Amino acid sequence: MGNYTELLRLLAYLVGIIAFAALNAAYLVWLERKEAAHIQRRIGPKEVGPYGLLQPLADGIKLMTKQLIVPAGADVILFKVAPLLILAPAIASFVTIPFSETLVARNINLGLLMIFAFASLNVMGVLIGGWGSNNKYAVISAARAVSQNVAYEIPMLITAITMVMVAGTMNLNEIVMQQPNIFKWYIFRFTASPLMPVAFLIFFICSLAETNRAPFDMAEAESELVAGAYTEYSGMGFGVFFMGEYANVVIGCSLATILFLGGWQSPFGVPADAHWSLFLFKPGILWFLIKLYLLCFTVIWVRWTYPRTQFYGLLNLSWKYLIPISLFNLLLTGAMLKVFQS
Amino acid sequence: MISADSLTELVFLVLAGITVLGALIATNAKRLIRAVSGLAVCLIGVAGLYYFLHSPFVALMEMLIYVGAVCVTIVFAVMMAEPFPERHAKISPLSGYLSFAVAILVFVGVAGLGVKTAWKAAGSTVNSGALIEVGKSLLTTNSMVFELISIVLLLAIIGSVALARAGREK
Amino acid sequence: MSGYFNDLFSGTKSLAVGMGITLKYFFEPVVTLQYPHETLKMTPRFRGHIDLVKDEETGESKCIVCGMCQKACPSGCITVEGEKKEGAKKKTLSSYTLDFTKCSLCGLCVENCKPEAITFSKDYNLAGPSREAYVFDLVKRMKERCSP
Amino acid sequence: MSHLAQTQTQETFVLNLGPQHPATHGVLRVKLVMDGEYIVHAEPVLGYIHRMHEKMGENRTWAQFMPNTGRLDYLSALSYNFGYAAAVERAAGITVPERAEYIRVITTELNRISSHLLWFGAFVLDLGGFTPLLYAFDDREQILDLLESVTGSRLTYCYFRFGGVYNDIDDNFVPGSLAFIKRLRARMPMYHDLVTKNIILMKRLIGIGPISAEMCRRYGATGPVLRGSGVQFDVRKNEPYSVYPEFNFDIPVYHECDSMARYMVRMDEIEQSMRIIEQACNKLPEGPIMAEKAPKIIKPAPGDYYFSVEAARGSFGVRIVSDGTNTPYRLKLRSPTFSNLSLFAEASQGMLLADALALMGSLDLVIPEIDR
Amino acid sequence: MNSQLLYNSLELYLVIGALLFAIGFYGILSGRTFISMLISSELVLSGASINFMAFNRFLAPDPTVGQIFTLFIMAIAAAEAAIALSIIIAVYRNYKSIDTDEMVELKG
Repeated sequence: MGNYTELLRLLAYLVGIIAFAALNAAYLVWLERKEAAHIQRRIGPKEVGPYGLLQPLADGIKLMTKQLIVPAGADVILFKVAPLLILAPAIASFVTIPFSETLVARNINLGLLMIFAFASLNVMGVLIGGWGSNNKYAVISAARAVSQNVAYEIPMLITAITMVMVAGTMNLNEIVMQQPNIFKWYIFRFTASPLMPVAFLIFFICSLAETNRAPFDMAEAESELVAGAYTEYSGMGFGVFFMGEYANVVIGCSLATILFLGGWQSPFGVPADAHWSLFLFKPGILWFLIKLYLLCFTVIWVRWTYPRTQFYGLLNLSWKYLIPISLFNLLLTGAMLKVFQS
Repeated sequence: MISADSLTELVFLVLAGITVLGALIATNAKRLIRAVSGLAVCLIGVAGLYYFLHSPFVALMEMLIYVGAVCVTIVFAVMMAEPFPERHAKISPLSGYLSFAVAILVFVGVAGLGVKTAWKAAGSTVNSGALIEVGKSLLTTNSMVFELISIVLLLAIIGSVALARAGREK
Repeated sequence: MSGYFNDLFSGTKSLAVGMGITLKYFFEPVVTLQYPHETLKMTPRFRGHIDLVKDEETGESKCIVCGMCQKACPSGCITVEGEKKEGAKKKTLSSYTLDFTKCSLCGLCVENCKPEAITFSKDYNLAGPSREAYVFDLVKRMKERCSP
Repeated sequence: MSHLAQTQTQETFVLNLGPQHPATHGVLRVKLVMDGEYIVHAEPVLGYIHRMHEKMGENRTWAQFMPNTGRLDYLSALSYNFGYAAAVERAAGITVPERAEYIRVITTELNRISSHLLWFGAFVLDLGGFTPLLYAFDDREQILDLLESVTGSRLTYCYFRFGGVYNDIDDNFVPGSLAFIKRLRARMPMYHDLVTKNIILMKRLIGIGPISAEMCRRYGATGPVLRGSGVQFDVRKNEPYSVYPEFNFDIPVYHECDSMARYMVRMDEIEQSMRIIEQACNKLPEGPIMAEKAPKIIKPAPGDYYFSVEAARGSFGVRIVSDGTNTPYRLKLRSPTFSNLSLFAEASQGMLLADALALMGSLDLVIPEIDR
Repeated sequence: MNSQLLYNSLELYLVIGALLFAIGFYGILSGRTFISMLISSELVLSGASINFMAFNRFLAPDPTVGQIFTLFIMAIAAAEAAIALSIIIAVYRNYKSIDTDEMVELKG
């Protein structure tokens, strides 16, 4: 019987994760529209449901009822597989993210590595979709996406390695366990490296670039490449791409939360005898979601503030600033760890 | 009835199937882009097999390096250098058959050797898949190789940059 | 080397300032008009399409069918027709048609109208299902407007 | 995959930018021969919204052509009204009363500000920043409200007449304009903080898209493009018309020749226009708004006349040939952006696509004006 | 440990490895373009890696050596891909073709 419960558990998590990813995509779009509107002193969606909360539903229905057009001369199989290639790894990555102490589908020891491994499939999706749609804008966009991802994977991985050095594990839940309150969050762990906030910034910038978010959205730069790799996608093909993009944003923000901001831990710590405040301190998922969505808010906020970077600016930033600084941080952290922990 | 074992078995078979299928696509596809996609599929399957071989670390590295880096690089090269309009990879029937025969021969030989040999299991040493041991081994027993590989990678970077630049200036 | 760090810090600062500005506006009230629920009142000089002016004494149009508006119109979208009733000195207006599909809202017709028989309408919510919906019979419009 | 067929012989491919493309702001098509992301050769293709304005002019009376001028460059329609009205006035020998000239200047300068604000937003939009566009629209809306209350229209004003203006300004106009200037003065530092000083924008504009003065001269580029190349030329100063000599204002000139220089010229021009409006509002004389001796039906003496004004995008010239009848014999419009666009082909050579689009944005194209 | 299960039999892994190796071999022999040959050689390397991993899992006394070898193969493959592709692109720039048979000049 144990086998069945295990199976059911897995199934329940799978359904839960897909629902979470889909809901997130839908409501991040809503958040994006609302936030953009308020930054620009507009109201944003407001007609469908209270505060436009049902707008994503309407959008979803619209996307689903639209015709799926496959452009002439496109490579049909690749064209249709590409959106899934973006969404599927993102959903798979959710498997190892600890939403709370117990709420994690598979508590894998190599959780961090797994997320990076799956994230690396992302590029393939953009590449194949761009190449398969027989559109020159899409091809240029695919080429951009690759160089950008390659350039930003390096500082991101270096920063992640630094964090693994500090934490001593790649198990995401254990990393969270090590940050029980705000003073022990890794972003403020100055005994490990005085550059921790900078490392957080680098990680955040890199996750923006990895998920093709503005100001690094050169792969879908609408004023240059129309919609880049997504130019030829219509209806749900585009919808799935979109969901994948937002799922990746959520993954990036979750990872930043877990690595630097204490994951599901309350910032005040949980006193041992705190029965009265159980509700305030205990529900880890609440804290996790608050931190996660604050980061998502920042991602969107950044998008509606800056103009898009140019290609050489992007590479300059990566090679001249992010990589040297993150390497320096790696060395510094190694040295500090050696000094303080031995 | 399904048991967890048979389910795992099924997953394993699917992975093995993906591996072989991907390899076949990779060698037989008419268009290079599909060949690379086949390679990526095959490598994902291989990563799955590694997982079954109790090495999740290597499996994830396989995905990170092979699928995420090598395949992407190849697709990139295809985008830059693929001949258009694509000519079908025509191959003279004789050499086609010949290479097919040779491949069959190689397969029969190697697989036969693998199946026929009575492998002496080192019974007790079941690989735990622990990352720590891999790391330790990298820095102790195999540290020389570790250093060499870094030199190889450095040379590869310098070499490819030099080659690409030389082509550009022409 | 100092340029490098200078770039880094001034760049970061400029980005932070930008974020501050957008955040400030995020919390400021919206400035847009919620259009279908709220509408603007048009200014007195708003140039909509033209309408005939009713003479309060006679209850008829002030138009004397001189045809100046028709002549002044650069796009030829006005057609005025009048008839001379028996016993009357002047022509009276029988039909005044505006083809709004051609009209460019320049206002030359109103400017050239001596008896001030035409004026600008304040309509701006013009939408219609077909081209024909934009061929306005202004005499009819005037009558409709005046009979509540 | 036939689109890359040229790769067999050359490493280039043709990218069709437009006629519908988010960065062309209208129906402009640019045929780009690309080597990867680098532009080897660019060829602007015009004519998608050609409406034969010049020919239309020959088939209408002098007065009837006035609405057309506002439809050339719909973003600064009053400058075009101004150019045409002044040209015909020169031909017919009409003098405009001073109050009318002042009103013309105030409204035209307001219109110039609104045009530059819209350009500013659209330019940053080209560079991928969406928000400044809406902030600029917020300010521009105030101008449109002011102009609407005077002219009755928000975009195609058709406000000037031969010998004056259509109707007098209302009571709110002068205080409204001054209040608006106060508001915009307070907003300008925000624009500079949010956009001009932004490191991303600076990296994208400084040193990008160089256009030398010599090149401007060859293509006949005028306006902010020319002034961004270090040439101090402004029709308002160099060939003064109307009451401009009475105002104290500077011509912003930048010598960097890059996109940033053109950007800064326009931003500074907003300040200068505000100065002009302030002075004009304070000095606004009383009097008639139409020349008393202006004939009802214009029949200029036979001859060839030219008049140019400084529109928001450069020097707009009207050449009219009259044969003494009530319709022009020939009407030639010299539109500034046509020259500015012509130079794009040469200037964009060897540039990256994204930079070329920044360059195109900095030229401030209004396609209907190019096509006429 | 149930050794009857498919995923616990060494032989099956060896067969899969051999199959990959053979397919890759066939691909190298019959490939027409440099890139397809490169892809096939990746398959050959993968086949070898599977063998290493299988032996490591079932036979080797030291549980890490096979994994490390596989990691090295990956690194080598990545380096090889980078070099090979830059060569391909350089050749392509010069000859506008990646077809092996047209590279007569290279036979020098």
